Amino acid sequence: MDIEFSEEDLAFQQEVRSFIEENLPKGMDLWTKRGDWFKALREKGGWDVPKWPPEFGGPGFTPTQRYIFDMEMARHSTPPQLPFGVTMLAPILMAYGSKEQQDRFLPGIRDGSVNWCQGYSEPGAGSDLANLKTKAELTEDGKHYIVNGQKIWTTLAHIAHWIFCLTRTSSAGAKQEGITFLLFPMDSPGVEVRPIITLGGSHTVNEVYLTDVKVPVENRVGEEGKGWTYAKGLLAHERTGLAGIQNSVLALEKAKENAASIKVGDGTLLDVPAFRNKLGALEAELLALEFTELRTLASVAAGGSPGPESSILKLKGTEIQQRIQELNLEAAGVYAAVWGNKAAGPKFAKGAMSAYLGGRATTIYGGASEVQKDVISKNVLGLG
Amino acid sequence: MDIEFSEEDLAFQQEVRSFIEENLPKGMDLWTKRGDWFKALREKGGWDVPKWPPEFGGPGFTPTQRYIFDMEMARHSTPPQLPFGVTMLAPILMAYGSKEQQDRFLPGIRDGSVNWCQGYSEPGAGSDLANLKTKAELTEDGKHYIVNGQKIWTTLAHIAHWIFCLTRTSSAGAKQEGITFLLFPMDSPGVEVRPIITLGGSHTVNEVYLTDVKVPVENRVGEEGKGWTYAKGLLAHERTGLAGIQNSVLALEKAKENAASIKVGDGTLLDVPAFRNKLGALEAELLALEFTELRTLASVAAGGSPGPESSILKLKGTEIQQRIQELNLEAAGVYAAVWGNKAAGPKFAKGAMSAYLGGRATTIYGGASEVQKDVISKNVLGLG
Amino acid sequence: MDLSYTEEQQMLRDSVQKFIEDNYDISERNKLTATDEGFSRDNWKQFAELGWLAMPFAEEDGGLGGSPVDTMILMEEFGKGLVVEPFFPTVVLAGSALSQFGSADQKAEVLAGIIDGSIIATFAYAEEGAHHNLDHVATTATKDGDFYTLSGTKSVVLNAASADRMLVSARTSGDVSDEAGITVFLVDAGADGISRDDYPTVDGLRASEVTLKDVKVPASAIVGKEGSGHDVLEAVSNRAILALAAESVGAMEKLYTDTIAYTKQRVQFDHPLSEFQVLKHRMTEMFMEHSLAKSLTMKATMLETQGSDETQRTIHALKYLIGKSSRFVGQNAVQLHGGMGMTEELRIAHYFKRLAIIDSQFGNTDHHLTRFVA
Amino acid sequence: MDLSYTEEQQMLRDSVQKFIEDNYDISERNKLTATDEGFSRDNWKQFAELGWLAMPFAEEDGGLGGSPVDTMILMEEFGKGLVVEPFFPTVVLAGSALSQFGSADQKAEVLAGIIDGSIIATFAYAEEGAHHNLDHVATTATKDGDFYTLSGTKSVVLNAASADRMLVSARTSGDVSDEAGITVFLVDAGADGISRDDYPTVDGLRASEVTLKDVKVPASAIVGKEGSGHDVLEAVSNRAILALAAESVGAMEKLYTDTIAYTKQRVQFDHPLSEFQVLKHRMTEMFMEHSLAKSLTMKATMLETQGSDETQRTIHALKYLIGKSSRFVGQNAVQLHGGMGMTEELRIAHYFKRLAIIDSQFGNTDHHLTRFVA
Repeated sequence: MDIEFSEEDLAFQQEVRSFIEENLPKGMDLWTKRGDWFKALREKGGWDVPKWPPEFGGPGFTPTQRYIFDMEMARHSTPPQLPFGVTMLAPILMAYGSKEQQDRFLPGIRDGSVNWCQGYSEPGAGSDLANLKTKAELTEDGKHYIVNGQKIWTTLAHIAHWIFCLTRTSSAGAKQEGITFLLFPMDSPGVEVRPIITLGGSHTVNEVYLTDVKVPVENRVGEEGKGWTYAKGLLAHERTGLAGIQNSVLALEKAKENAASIKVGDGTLLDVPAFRNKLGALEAELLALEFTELRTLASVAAGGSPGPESSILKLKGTEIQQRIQELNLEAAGVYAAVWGNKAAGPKFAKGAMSAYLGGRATTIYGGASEVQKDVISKNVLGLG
Repeated sequence: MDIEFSEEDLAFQQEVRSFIEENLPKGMDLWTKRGDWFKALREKGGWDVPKWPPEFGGPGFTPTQRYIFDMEMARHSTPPQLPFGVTMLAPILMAYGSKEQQDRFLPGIRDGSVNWCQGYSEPGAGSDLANLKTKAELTEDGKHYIVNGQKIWTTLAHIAHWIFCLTRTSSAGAKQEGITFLLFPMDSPGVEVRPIITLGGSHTVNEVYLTDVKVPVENRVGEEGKGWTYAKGLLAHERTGLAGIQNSVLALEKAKENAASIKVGDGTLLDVPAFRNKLGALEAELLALEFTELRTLASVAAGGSPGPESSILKLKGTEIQQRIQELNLEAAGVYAAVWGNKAAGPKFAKGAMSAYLGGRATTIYGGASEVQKDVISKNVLGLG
Repeated sequence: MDLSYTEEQQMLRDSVQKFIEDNYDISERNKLTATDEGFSRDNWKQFAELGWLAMPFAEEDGGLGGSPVDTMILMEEFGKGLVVEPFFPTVVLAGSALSQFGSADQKAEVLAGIIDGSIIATFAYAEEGAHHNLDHVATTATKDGDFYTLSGTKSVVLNAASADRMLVSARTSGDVSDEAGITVFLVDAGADGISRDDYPTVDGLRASEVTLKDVKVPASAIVGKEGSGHDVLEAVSNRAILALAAESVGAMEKLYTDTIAYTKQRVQFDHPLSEFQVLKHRMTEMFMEHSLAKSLTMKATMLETQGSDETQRTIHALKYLIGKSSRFVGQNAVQLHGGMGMTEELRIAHYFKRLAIIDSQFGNTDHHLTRFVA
Repeated sequence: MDLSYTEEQQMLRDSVQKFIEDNYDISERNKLTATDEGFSRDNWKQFAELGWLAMPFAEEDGGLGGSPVDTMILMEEFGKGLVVEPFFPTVVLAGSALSQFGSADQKAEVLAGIIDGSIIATFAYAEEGAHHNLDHVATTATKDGDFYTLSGTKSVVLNAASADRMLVSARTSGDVSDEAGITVFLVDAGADGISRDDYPTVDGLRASEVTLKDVKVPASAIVGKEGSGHDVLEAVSNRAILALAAESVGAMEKLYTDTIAYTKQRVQFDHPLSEFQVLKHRMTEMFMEHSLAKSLTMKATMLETQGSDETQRTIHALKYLIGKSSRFVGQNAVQLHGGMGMTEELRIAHYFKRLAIIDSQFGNTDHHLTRFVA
């Protein structure tokens, strides 16, 4: 048992750091030259798709390397990719898609030329996703599905070119059966996107109405009726991604800086015991959670399963994100109220409220915390 | 709306204070002259049984008077009575007992010459009390019940003279039906008491084995099969009593004194922000809970029901008791460990651990907190 | 001791409830918050006609001689209705200061205008670098004969764009966070040298950064005595906290009852959410938090009315407790509404945001807990 | 980075598990705690034979050259088994001090005796008025030629009645809570001038108040250097916390798994308790608390092994976190066992008490949280 990185791993860490140092655009260039960054990552040997296996152009990182890679990327606040294509759809296509589908869709996913959105949740199917009602019926000639129904909470549907969508092709059997995984363009006739304005007035999620949308059968991924199985694997992916532990480590450091910039009495907010102790309690848990992620990783690296500890990552990770957001909100003081395009008070204040409001979603989307606990108690603890 | 006591109430408060001043035995006399105290209370006009109605010799306090009375008694740490007879059985006898039963049992309850214990819980009937199995069968001549079964968690059964006991006389219908309320002496043939040693080695609760115990029918309270209805009313009584809010107010003051006696650095434990803020958070909640009790009381005084707020008193009251116990335990430091007859370190240290251990029972007995929440969500919030 | 409302108080409550039923639902409110001023002048006229703007003021000042209990009743109902009219800055902040510390002239002119609805007023107390310390006042007031010249910047001044008058805390002597040497001035909102940067607040209300540059006011503009502004700020802050607590209690009641209603009709896994034990218990805890918060609000309000020695401590405890329960109730209401709790369509999100802002005003939970245990 | 146990470490764990399976169940433990010494000398002999008492010490000192990771493995299993033998005071407290700071003579004599099982030792560090501050030392050591005279009272000295040797912190200079001026002495437990007041502790172990009255020891009894006792205390405290954390992790594992097992068979309201969603989620939270506590214990132990700069901070975080999770897991295990959790019959109550005591030793949650954020 040894917490130190091997010499190879340390060398790899150095390589990642040097790469970032040399290639990450600085200052405002980060916004205008994002393309250069992703190009450099790609040319480095598939670093633009760190989780993809080598046969699909990924770098073939070991689990430890991936941990180091993620950590360094988080530490240097490199620009993130939209996750829907690269992280969520691509693994499904690799595992269950046809060779044709892989050749057709993976390049656009990888180079970011095609934006995807995820058509899962429906008004009656939130936490209980398998309850979905959107119908896909095969035409008589067997060449198309005709899709009717409504999706909701569809993130970035208004800028997506394509959607991957769960549809019901049969209502016989258990509700997990008879679900089919379809892909279609968002500009197909019969697709209508209506914005949902969420807490704080932002437009990220949408309702998507589907009326007689015609989808060629070759756009079905895998077998008809097996969509639930494919999606479940993908949900697990999504949950790991949502834990965002390395980002929380950074965010906590930033929260400390924010608090240290707020004068209170002769010192700063960071010296106020009530605040400081909350921060400490949070940091102790985050240290523990960070190491729990390492244990999960080590378990996988040793050729095993991620272990029961992995199940707590999303649950605790999102809770910690929210608590960091609360601390920033508190540090913002009266300036928490300022909205619209205006900023007043300390620089971080305005972002603090947006983050706090938007952050409430992290314990709801991607499997609400209550559902996660149901799942852990059943699958990990064997409670009926 | 007015928080001040009326002049009459203030005069009554003064009367109670003067009475205590004049009659409460001081110092060690409190232990040897308890009898005098209760006698004086009785002679004052039924103050020994403050909750009893005037027709049974109680003082006929208004709700505000009873609040003032309870508060002053708590503030002066007057010796408590065992609750089983005076508080728990007596109201049942008054409401459902025959004139003969009232004449026979109430005097012994009142003067403390007869100790009672409560035969409710069974190994299979804890939180789910209605599930009880102890059987009472009528003899052929209809003159006696023959009781067989086992009770558990019977507080002070080993010093009780009599027991009031829930027994099953029929298993037809819902399990709440067919339960009969019986009284019998603990020295009846077939009654066997076995001690249960609880957390910290104390002997307060017992198992009571009942084998062919013969109980005359005239010892049945009310109708056969109606025992559950009678007991439920009594349980509500028990729950209110368990909140102990006035005692917590005192206990919190004592906890502050304890902490102030522990030197830390240049100050005391009371100056350590982590401790002090916990104490403050607790005190704020206790202030709110104390006033919630007053609201309940005001509601009753105004001729109404206790109101939905009353349901939270036991739940929050016991939680607060436990948190005060934790603070004392923390203040005891390393001396929390000292056990047996020895005492070391600050005076309060030894009592602190016993109280903490014993205190775990308060959220279990008399309706576990989880069951209380089930009840509130159903009865108060109307949740299915 | 009598914890029930008087007949007059019941009538007051009924009248607010009726007003809200008739005039406020969430779409109506959304329309109001989208207007320039962020509230309705017509509603404001009705407030005056119904006597609400006169409620807490002494009869000799033209008021109805009500007590903080009446303000509590109003604010609790305003909290339920998510009312956006500037009752809080005008009546609670400026009104409390003037009625308790104002000169006869100030009362005759400004308090009378507040009461009849013709004057909207506010209090400019916050400054950058103060973080909840009302005594941190960098704005200066320099004496020059019978006049004072005010300079400095005030933050998050509620409804400043609509206000006719503005109370301003400024420093006439002492160091930046001394208790002594603060003076409160009554300033014309349109006076020369005042400029504003207006913005909406996240809860749909309005506020401004207000800059004073050599604003000249006569000595008669002083509210109370020169240098004793601390007392004014403390008194106003206490009334403000009581009012915000009552508003929070109203908002929390709606949050937990709306959540109960929603979970009863929302079906997941073939059962209404209201049948899941974890959610039932969560809602029970929300109910309990609301009950306790309401109890302490009542207690503190009655202590203030009575002028008890315990008032100040209890108000610290109250603001702490309100912040804690609001956070619990608000966050869980959103959580139990799932995605729907995140939308601007339901009231839930609006109560949630309002409660978050209330915690940030007049000292947050940590600030008051620290003072409560001091 | 490699978080798996080596083959040797797996064998160590298996050997402790087997020992506990063969020798320890709750009734066996209850018999041991009822004896005079409160533990079994036979078991102790086996500990020596199995090499456990030699595990963490350097090979040149006669040990097995293990690391804190090995101690972690032993203590975690001891925690599961509720082991009562004085491994903690002898090997972890006295052993760490001697192996890190002891002279060659001290090692040759005492460490060797600890390793072969012939010497039981302990550390007398606590004093009244210290409240978790190890540097608060009122016990005096006055130099007189080549000798020192020790006087003072030490509290809650673990297994003092069974100990052959005792390490004692005493003040050779400075004020009562100065960091400098503390010296640690190795004292014969039966030396003239030592008197004891023995008692059981609430977790079934043994301790004493130990009074030293003019106890004369040679200069060679100093462990480390005169006046540098603070370093010894700090080093011992860190090892102590790591060991107690591992023991807690073991105890918590049993608490949550026992609770799962109990709720599966306990039927109330016609269902096993394990089917109630609130209890399922509670047990999930217990499991999570255990997982996190275990993670941080592993991390801190490896940092200590590696001698990292982060060690001290991580150990403060650890003791805080262990205290917090132990309380949650312990209290809920009792709560979910209902009345049965209150009885001495089941293991639950014993784990619960042990965890409560662990929080009180070497600084409680507040103490370490305060230091962690300092």
